[in-house]
Amino acid sequence: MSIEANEEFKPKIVAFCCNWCSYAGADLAGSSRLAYPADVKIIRVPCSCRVNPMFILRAFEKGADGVILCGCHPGDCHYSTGNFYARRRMTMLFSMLDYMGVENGRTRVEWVSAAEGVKFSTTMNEFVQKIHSLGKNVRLGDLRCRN
Amino acid sequence: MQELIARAKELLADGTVARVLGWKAGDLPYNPEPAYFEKEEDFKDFVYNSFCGANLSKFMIEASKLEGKTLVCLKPCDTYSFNQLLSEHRVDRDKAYIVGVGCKGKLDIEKIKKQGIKGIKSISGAEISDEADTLTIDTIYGEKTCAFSDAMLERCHVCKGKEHKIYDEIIGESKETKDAERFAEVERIEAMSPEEKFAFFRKELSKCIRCNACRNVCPACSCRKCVFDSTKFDSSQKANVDSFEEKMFHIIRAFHVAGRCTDCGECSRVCPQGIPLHLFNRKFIKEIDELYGEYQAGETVVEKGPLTSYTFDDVEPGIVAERG
Amino acid sequence: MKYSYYPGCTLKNKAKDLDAYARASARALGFELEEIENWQCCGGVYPLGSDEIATKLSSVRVLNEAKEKGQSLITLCSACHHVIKRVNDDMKNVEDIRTRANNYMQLEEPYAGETEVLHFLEVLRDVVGFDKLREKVTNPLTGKKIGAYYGCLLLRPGKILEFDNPENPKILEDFIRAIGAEPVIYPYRNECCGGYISLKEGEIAKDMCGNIVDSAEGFGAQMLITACPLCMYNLKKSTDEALPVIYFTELLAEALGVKGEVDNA
Amino acid sequence: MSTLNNQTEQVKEISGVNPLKCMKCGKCSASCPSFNEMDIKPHQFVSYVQNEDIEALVNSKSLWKCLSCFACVERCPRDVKPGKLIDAARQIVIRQKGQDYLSPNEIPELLDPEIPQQLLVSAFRRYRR
Amino acid sequence: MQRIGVFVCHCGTNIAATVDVAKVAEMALNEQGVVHAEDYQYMCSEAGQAKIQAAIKEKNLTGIVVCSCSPRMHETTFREAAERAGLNPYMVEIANIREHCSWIHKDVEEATKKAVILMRAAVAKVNLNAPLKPGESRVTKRALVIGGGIAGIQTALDIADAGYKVDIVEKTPSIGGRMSQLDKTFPTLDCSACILTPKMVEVNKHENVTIYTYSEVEKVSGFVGDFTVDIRKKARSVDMDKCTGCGVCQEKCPSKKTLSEFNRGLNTRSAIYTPFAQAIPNVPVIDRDSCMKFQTGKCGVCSKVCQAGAIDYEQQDEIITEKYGAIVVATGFDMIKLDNYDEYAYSQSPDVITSLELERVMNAAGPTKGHLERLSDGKAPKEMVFIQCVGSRCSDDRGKSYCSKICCMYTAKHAMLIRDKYPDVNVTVFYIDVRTPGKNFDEFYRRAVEDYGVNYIKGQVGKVIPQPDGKLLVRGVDLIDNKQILKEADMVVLAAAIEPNPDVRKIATMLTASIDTNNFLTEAHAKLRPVESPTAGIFLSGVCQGPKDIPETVSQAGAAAVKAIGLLAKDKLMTNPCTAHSDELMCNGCSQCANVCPYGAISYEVKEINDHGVRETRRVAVVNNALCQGCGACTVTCPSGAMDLQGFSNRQILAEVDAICR
Repeated sequence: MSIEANEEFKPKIVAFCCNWCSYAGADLAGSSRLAYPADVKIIRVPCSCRVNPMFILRAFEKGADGVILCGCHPGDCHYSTGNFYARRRMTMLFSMLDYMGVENGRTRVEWVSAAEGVKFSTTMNEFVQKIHSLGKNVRLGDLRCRN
Repeated sequence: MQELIARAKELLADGTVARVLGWKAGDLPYNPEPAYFEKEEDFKDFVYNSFCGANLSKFMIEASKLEGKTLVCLKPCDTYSFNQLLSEHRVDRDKAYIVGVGCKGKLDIEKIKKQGIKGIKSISGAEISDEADTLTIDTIYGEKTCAFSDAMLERCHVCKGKEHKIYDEIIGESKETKDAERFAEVERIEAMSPEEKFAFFRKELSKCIRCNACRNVCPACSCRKCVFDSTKFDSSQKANVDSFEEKMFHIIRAFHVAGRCTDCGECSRVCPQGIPLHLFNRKFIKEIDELYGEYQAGETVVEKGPLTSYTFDDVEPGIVAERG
Repeated sequence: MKYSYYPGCTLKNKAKDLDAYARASARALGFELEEIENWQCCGGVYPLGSDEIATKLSSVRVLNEAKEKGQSLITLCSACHHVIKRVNDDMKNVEDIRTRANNYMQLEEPYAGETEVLHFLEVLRDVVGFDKLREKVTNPLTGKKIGAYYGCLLLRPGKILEFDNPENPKILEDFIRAIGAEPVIYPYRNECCGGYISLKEGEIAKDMCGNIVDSAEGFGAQMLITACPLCMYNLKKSTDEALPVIYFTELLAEALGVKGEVDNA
Repeated sequence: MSTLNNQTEQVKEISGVNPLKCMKCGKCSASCPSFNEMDIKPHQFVSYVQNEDIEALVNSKSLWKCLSCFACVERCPRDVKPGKLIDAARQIVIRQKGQDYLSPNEIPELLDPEIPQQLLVSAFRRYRR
Repeated sequence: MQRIGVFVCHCGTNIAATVDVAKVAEMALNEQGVVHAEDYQYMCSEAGQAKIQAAIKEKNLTGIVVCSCSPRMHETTFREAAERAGLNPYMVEIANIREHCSWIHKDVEEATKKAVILMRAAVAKVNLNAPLKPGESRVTKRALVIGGGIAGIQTALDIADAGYKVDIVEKTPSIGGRMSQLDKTFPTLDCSACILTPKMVEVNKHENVTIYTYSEVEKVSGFVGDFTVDIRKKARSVDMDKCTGCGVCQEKCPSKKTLSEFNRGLNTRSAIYTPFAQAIPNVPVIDRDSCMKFQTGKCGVCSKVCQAGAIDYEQQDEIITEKYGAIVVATGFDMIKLDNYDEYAYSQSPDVITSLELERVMNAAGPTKGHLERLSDGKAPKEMVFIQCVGSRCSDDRGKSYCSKICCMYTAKHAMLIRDKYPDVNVTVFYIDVRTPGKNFDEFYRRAVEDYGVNYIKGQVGKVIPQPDGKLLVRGVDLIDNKQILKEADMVVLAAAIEPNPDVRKIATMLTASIDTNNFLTEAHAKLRPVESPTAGIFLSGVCQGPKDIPETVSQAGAAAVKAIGLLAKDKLMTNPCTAHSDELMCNGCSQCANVCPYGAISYEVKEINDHGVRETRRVAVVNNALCQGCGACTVTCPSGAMDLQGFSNRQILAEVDAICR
């Protein structure tokens, strides 16, 4: 049961947060001083539906080890329906990545409301831990047509 | 074929249509290519046989902008593409005179060549009129035979049916050639370990030369300007500066046609490197069927597709990780 | 339904009754108690120190045996229940304890709190159901006014024991109703009897039990029931036979008409 | 064998309690059935740890009067768990050799025929290494 | 090529203690386009803003990055500052190095590294920013107030007096709220009804106010200045126009067993009822769940006795749809449930009551007609014990983490009133702290102790022990005397924590207004914008925002009204210019974007396009900027990337991704 510490692996993690709920949730985590690793960097988008799969793939291409998308809870979207579309799009993208043999823990969608500072922080802690357990992103960076 | 030619000439003559979109014979016995026929004499090269796999519906995007109607020959599976384009306002129904042409399965010359048949001079049994189960191939090395179904395109083995989904008239008979499960190949890959999956796709995709044949032939991939050619995403082709599109082209292409792809199989048919590109699209089709309900793009003209609609109770993206 | 069963030391000796009546009742109610082989003493008290590992291992062993058999683990003695349930919670939720205990145990598959620990009363409430129990009662104890004495160990800490509302429990009262008697609710039923302090400070425990007994009698109880041999010992020292203290299983066996089986055995 | 400061850390570590969470409401002392027997009261335990006066705690009578009944733990509105602090202090005492509060020699005179094993086992665990 | 200035804020020590701000500024100079970088104590201060403006002018800056607190806090501040210096406000980007960095990290090196990266991402984005110009939208000159308690009444009155139309939506059959349930009010001890009733009457007869009682907000759409709200007017079963309020129906109603909500369940009411005598409107409702006519079909007594013929069993719920420019939330509070505090024997003894129940007991219109008596046996108490902080200031999940703020004062009030009216009753208060900040508040509390002899004991109560003789044994502690106290009492009063009305979560969701972990609505700025929600056009009045007493509630209600009036007074609002835009040269005209647009902002035009010299007639998407709210759903649906979002363009987001992953 001995677990060896992953030596100085500092994952790069991109978190897309919708402006209305999740970004505010992250702010609440901040003002409540709920720590999560500095590896997580947040990009503010108006809505989870603004996130194009291209953004996620681009992040991986540029060396990200994990990408997480946070939005309002289904039904609570500031724009009513944005997160419903995001949900289907991300399901499709994740399923394709999984199909191509990319570890499915590297991508995640979590709904975090403006009141859920605690959830934001725990989610980020969990996600970073997960990325730690997966280690450096090799496959996505390596998924090229030409070798 | 003669009935088709006769009817086409007749419609040209009475001014119903201004041109005919069909296939003309190529330089080899097995490579007919899409062509317009506007005058009586053009028809000497007109051909319709089991090598006419090309889906002509995409040509109707440009044809819709031309003066007058275009007679277009569509096989049953091509009509799905036409419907989908109609749903997306890309073609004009009023500019098309659709002749549903009969289809009994289309042939894949690569499959014939794989059986060691080379130096082909002519092939009989590929004419659409006969019921031949066997192809007789005259080669410079003598006569060879090959079972029709062994030479069939992959997509014909999972044929969607012999019905034309949209047409003005039908000429010729069609046959359902389905003899395999549509998703069997996808399931085989799904059952692999992540390492095997990764190795499989890496092997296949490493063959890609980015010739864009798949993109050019795909009826769903018909953007005026492809995102991979535009500056909007910093993703345009810049010679070897960025390997982004090389890595991700196929994922994004599959994503862009998800919910719109009719599974016509043209991408795999035209790939000069023989990459089974349809496996990407079919994976999405399978997911959509399983997660959001059975859906066949192009079955009818619809407003919203699966990725432009939703339900409150849709599964969460986490399902992908949960089912392992 | 078959359950793993952990009786604990006292039930093998001074509190044989508690055990025997429970087994007979279980049979009558149609579930089976399969005693864990070679169980060891739970230690009587839960080791509170967050660095204590060795003192928790005997509980882990029992829990793991039940897990391997794929059974829930039933306890009867309040102290054993308290210790085993809390150790199980540690194994489930405290990573440090889980890792270290598993390092000691060298199990084929690490134990991570998978076993469900149930007190006999919880089985009556949640599996059998008090309504069903009422139907099986052949000898209702009509007219008896009974005070339930819970003590500390079954109830607190409420978040871990998850046994009942720790400040206003009702499982024993519901039990008393199910066997046809009338429960007497009195505020001292979850106050401490003095516990292990009675060994060296008998007088303190006696005072505490005095309060409990007075309160119960004040509200009209004619008898107290308990699930804990130590509570019973302490309570008995403070009452003068006027208010008998007995194990709840004895009443259960009586109501189910199987008491004779045990007494004559 | 250990400095005062070290002992404070030890108590915090063994108990897993952060005494700074205490808001000094006294609900622990209001709940304690042994309150009157104790020289240092439950709420004071928290202050003593805060003030790093472990010496007084380990010498207090209260260590041996606490019943581990968890009433203070259950009711503490700040999740401080005074009962765990008391036990940690007790651990510090009994983990030092010869500091047991109960020796086997005194057992015979404490016995009575009705004593359940549980009582002896429990007392041994709480009072001895 | 942009000329970018980077401004790093210390936020006092909020940022500077964990992030090496000078280093962030220094690193900024290495970034593309950055020609100026500096750090300063408080960038949001006048002096800080002046620095930004000076740099814009001196260095001809075309873009600004402020590394500071969340953009939700000061983005507007900095945009306005930039605008005053002649820079387009949308050339400003914020790197959030406080909430997302300094406040959650401890290690200075690590936090500084992260701050640098966040700065880079913002710089990368600004490099691609383009000046944007907001559009305009109209303002509907009508306000909605949700909740008809004292907060809602005061807000509505103030807005109405300023000449704007206001609608109040109240869930219960009458306006009045919690204040109508109180007996006397501190610190002056006026009778609550005497000061509230005139206000209720005033708001009721105000020509600019419409009151919808027994109604709930069902759906909210739209945005600041132009909300559309569906209000469900629940079927009252009584015709409001015909009813004269004579009260005969209530007298004759045979079903009188329903617990009275108004009297906190201490007595019962009829199935057809007005909650209290001064109710406005003075029109009863039929509670269909307890009405025999509705439950069994047999009865109809009220209809028979009603001279006015106002009873209407067939009445249906009605949906009223109305447009509003501003919405004020005034949903108030309730006491927490005491299920988690059984050590105080609330559920075991009828003589253990909450303070709000005591208000009803003390009130002349209450269940005991104002006589102080035990609810178990009607006997007059001799010993009363008050327990403070029941469920307040708890860090566990049994109670609330906050101080409920009003309990210290009302307990002093109760103690004083009891000692005044019943001098033979001893009153003991167990408290942790006595908190009386407020004008004349501490004096009030001291009067209770000094003039009325109320016995204040510092220490909590551990358990309330009902005795066989019906008395309550209170076991508490006196921390000053270091003694455990056993006190026999006849009644125990619990100062239970207050919590926001449970409905507020649903309402906040409809309004997309932020709400905190305790279900209090979040203000836009804790100090500077305390009555505004971060969601534009939503204002907060009363306890829905945080615990407060009546004077504070009334002042906040007025403040919320002023903010709403400020909005309604405008004819037009600037709209968010971060809207979608379609590049018609690339558009396929495929309609997929319109399929996902929640606002119907995308339409199609068939028009002639000049595509690099080639003229062609095509179907292309056109975005209506007044309708587009900028969610971006269309941009991802568009396969060619013709549709992009201004202010959050594909290239801008990709630049941020690149900068973070660099």
